[in-house]
Amino acid sequence: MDLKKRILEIAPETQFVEQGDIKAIVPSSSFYALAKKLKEDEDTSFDFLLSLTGMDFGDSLGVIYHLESTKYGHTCVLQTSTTNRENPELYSVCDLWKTANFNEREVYDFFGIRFINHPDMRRLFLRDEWNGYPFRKDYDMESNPLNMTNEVTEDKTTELTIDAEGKVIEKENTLFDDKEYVINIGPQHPSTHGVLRFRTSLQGEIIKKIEPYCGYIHRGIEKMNESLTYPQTLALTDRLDYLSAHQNRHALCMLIEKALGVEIPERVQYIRTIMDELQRIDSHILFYSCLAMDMGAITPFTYGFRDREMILDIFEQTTGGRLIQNYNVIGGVQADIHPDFVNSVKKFIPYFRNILKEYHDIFTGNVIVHQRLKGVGVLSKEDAISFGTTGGTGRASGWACDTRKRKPYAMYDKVDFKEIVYTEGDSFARYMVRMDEMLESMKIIEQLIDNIPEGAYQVKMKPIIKVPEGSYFTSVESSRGEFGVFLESKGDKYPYRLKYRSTGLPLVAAVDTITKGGKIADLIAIGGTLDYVIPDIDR
Amino acid sequence: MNNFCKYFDSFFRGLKTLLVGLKTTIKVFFRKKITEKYPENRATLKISDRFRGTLTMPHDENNQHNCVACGLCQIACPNGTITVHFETVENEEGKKIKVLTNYEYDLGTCVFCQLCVNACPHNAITFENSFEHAVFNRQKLVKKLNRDGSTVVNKK
Amino acid sequence: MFDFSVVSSWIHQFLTSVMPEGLAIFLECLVVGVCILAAYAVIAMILIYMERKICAWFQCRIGPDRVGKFGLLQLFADVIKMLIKEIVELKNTDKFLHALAPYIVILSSILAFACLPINKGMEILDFNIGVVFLVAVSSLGVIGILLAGWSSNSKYTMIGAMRSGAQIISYELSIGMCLLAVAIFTGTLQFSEIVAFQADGWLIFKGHIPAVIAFIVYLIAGNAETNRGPFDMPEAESELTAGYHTEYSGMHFGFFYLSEYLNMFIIAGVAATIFLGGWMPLHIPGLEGFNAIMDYIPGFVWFFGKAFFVVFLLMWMRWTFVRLRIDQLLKFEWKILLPIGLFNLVLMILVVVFKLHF
Amino acid sequence: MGLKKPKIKSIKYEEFQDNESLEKMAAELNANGVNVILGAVDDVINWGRANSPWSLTFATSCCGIEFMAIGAARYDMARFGFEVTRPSPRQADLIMVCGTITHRMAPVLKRLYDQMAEPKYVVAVGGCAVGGGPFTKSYHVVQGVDKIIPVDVYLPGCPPRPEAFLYSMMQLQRKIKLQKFLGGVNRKEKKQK
Amino acid sequence: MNFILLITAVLTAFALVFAAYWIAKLLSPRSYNPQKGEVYECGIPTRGKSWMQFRVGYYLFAVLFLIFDVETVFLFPWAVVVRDLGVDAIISVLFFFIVLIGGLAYAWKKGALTWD
Repeated sequence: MDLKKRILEIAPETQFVEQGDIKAIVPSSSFYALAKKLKEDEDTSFDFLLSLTGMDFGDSLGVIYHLESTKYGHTCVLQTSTTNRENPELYSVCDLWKTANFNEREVYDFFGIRFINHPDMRRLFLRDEWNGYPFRKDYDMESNPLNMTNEVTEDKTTELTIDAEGKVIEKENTLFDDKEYVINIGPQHPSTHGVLRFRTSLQGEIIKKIEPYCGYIHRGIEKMNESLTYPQTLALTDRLDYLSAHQNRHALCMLIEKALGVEIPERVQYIRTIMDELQRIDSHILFYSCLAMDMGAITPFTYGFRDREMILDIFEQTTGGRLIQNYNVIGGVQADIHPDFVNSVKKFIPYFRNILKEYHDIFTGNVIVHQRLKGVGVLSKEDAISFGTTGGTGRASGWACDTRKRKPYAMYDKVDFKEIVYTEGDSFARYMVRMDEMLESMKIIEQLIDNIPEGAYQVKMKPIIKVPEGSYFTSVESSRGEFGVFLESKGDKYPYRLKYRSTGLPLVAAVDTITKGGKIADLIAIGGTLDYVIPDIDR
Repeated sequence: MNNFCKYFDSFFRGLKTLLVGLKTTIKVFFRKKITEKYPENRATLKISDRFRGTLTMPHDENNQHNCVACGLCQIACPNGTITVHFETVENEEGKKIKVLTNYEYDLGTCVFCQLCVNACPHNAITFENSFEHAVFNRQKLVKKLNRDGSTVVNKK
Repeated sequence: MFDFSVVSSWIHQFLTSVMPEGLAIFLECLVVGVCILAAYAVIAMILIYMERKICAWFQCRIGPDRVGKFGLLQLFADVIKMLIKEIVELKNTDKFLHALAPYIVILSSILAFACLPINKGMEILDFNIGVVFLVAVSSLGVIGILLAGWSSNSKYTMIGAMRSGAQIISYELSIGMCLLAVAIFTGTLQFSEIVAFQADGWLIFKGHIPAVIAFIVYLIAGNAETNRGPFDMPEAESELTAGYHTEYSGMHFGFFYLSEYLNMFIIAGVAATIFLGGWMPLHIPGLEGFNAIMDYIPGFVWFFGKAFFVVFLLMWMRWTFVRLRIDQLLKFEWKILLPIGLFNLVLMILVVVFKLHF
Repeated sequence: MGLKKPKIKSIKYEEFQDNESLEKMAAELNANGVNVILGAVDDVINWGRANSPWSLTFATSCCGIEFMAIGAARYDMARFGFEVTRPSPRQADLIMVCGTITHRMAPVLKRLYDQMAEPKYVVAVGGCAVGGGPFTKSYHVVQGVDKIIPVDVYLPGCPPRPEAFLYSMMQLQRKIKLQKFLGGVNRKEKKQK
Repeated sequence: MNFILLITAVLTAFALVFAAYWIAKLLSPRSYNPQKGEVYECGIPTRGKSWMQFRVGYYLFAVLFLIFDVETVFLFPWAVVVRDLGVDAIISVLFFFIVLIGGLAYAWKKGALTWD
């Protein structure tokens, strides 16, 4: 099927740009109809909105959509924009893809684009009284000094709808009414894994509604990137999702290398793959530990950390960092692997295989754990795709969404491993996906570790790196889902816009759906099994 | 009746898993502990050579370093941790050269990304692995890396 | 076996001989009060130290070892710190009830503590309805917890208090069932007599199957009574931050902390008394030499030995299991423990009536 | 009167960083002289306080993971008696600010700090808390927590290693041991209307 | 004597809490700020009142407890003498027991023991 032709059939004014990835520029008036068609038509069926990026083009404000079909695997990039900078309005697609809800709020927050028919047009990351929209190019960085007054949380929200005459009107929606027993879980709470805040409406112990509030660790990384050179932007990727530091950096390096057309030596590919998998094991051990701690078992938590230290030792030996490694660089890796690296990895794997049984004995098999996790927090496959909850969460719901299989990179198409998919979609399945993935990761490492080819560990790059004009997108499978990087370059040494597809934002967006009707304790268990990392959500 | 059987079956099964858990913990109870005793082990503590604890400027026995105050590290740094203070003097041949006066390094904001070390053409700076830096006063974290009275190594 | 009542009656006689009786009794009461406090404090410290060390060993670490030799002084440091910590004054609370809650919690645990027969003749409160009294005072504690949670006027404490109310009263039943089984077996409700009954064999041996079941059920229910993991719902850290005592600071919080440990000791002490023979030494029929040696070990050593053994069991449970969910917790009590308790009661009656015990 | 040097097991006084600031603080405190008996009581109280700083479970980002690591088996902060982390600020003695504080989080942190019971301490952990770290150019990051709450110990690193955490705690212990509790730390503020 | 000791124990308990409270009051530092006395709720000002009606599933258990506890209290005096009375004792409380177990079974069947 010719996608271009299909798009032109539906929206004839569409233009195509072929700098970097092919992009279809759609006029805002016909955009919604096109999106709906593309999603619902049997032969296109773009049911997965991978990424939604706000853009300031200078003269106009716009949004870039990365769509993907889970059925056929094909992708397309759409762009739409409006030239009205005073009062920009676009049509919302959050009824087509649930994940768009939070993403559009993010775009509103950063660019001020208001989405018509979006039920909840509030800021997502910044405080309600924030002045201006920070990601616009003309934003004054000094316009918002530190505000130390306690935040007042509104219970009302606005929606833009179109009335019968085609005029845009504002409507008020209520989030929580006065009679509801609303309790804040977070930002400072031991089991929100950071500074996420859930406003939870309770009926006794039972959760009626949850409203997640993000932004307590919004650090403006994407905006900062616009004033950093490419090598400097790398430093910030590690701090996004610090438990997939390697993978995140791998994604950005891969993207820049792809854009520059640099050929990466095989040795580097091997090293990167092994490191990615080690990082994945590290992250999953931490997942196990934290889940155990959230559920009140501190002993498994220390077991997890005990074994995790061995991976950190391996990391530190080679990369010089424990949590944040700064290892991948554009064109290779920072330093060659340590002479002991292969040995220590080979020592670790059999040890860990053995100790994993102990994990299962104390935690997985336990009847209380089964009671707490089985059948709790079920996410259906349709919801998983619609929310875009990639990674372990998606795979637990029966969606085979592993980027390593779908769009192989580095060495993943040359190694043999199984994609772990469960169909239950409950907390226990989410937990088991991760436990089983550790075994697969070890299998991958075992296949590679003995065959690391000789060669250079770095390609010499120019002192000043300039990426050719165009837009690029790459994604890797990070520890908790598909981590994508979108780059819009104007040919400078600074990126024009660098956007990360957060792995955690869809998870948080799905929390309300998953927990509805559960109890407070379920929320904690669900939060633990969703395994989000807050700095990755807030960026 | 079936329900009854199920009730008892699940009860004993559950009991068994609990006992397995108890067995696991008691095994660990008698196992060797893995705790490292910092600070008692300060003398024997092994840290990887590549660990980045703080930026230093190595000086040789004549109190000389390699820094020519070119400022590349300052440019490479993503968040302004390094400030190179220099003065311009004329050398014997009458050429104006930069001489380092104060290599100011703010340990407090350093992110240990290694870009400065990569950027340095003369290997004048490097990371070392000391980590005991906690202080009571923020100003103490702003360090001068070149020693007093040090000079540049003359490269012939 | 050494009888402590000899000492106490000697003191009483000596004092009445030098002063009027009223004054003598007053002085004695003072001494008793000081003794209770001292024992209470020392046991709490031992327990907290023990908990920290044992928990560390279960978790592959070594626990406190830098404050004093082997970290023995750690607890003193904690107590000093807590004593001089500010007690925060809150707005919008029920001030009277807020201040009252720690009193009730401590009162409940001290009264229950005073019931324990530590040695022969060394029980402080020895009523002929001792068992019922113990049940009564130990359930006073829940009032303290409810008050603490309710008066703080915070949503977390409120939920914590609600949970603990439901939890403690539910598990109270199982404890009652176990104690009832013991009462049926021994035919008395007085602790000293229950211990005396076990002179020729501990209850857990004499009463075989029903006694063992009662012992295990009692341990589980007791653990739940003291709000300790896996039943630490009311203060579930990862759910309700600090649960019902979220708003308490300094020593007020310290009392909740203290009473939690003391309650654990009381549960262990009662278990030791009624199932493991209290201060009675271990006797094996037929081995006279062995029995004679056992008799040389003083009774309170036996008592504390047994009690701390039970404490270890409780800690072992605490540091192995995952916390239950509140509805599962109640389900566990009402659908598993209570039927077992009732069944066990019937079993015990049959054993007693048909003289099937040893 | 010479400086009473706070002692920490296994590390000599001279080997610690930043003794100058500590001595300066001690000199200010001792300006009025110390009563011998009060001094002895003070020592006991300070010993107690120094050996039992319970921290608030407060972590915003990366450093929090390393904070968890010192609680776990390998570094085991329980050895020092630090392992009791309280989730409620009422019961905590110290906040370890592990991670970036953003503009939205700043009032929350301030509120938590305000709600803590005296005496209370703050350790700024990691580059972000010390001075903004990698995010010095960001529009939404507080450039160092000392802008909003008083900080007692600064611990640089991104993130610091677990040993460095322990080191910073020992530094804090030194500071606590040197303070004058009676008549110093236990000041009684008057209620303001 | 027992009652004097009981009162001693009660007074001891009160003395302990009272003394500790006053030591804290006398020695502890004190500071005031507008936010200190407010409710802690993860660092965010609380919404509405905490003392408001909310549905509790615990209530049912309290009622059930009441029934069972009263019954067990009746059983205690009987328990002391069961050894002497022998088989007669069993028969005499059999009815009582059946009611007790029947009550539990009924509550179970009705779903009162399961949280919705």
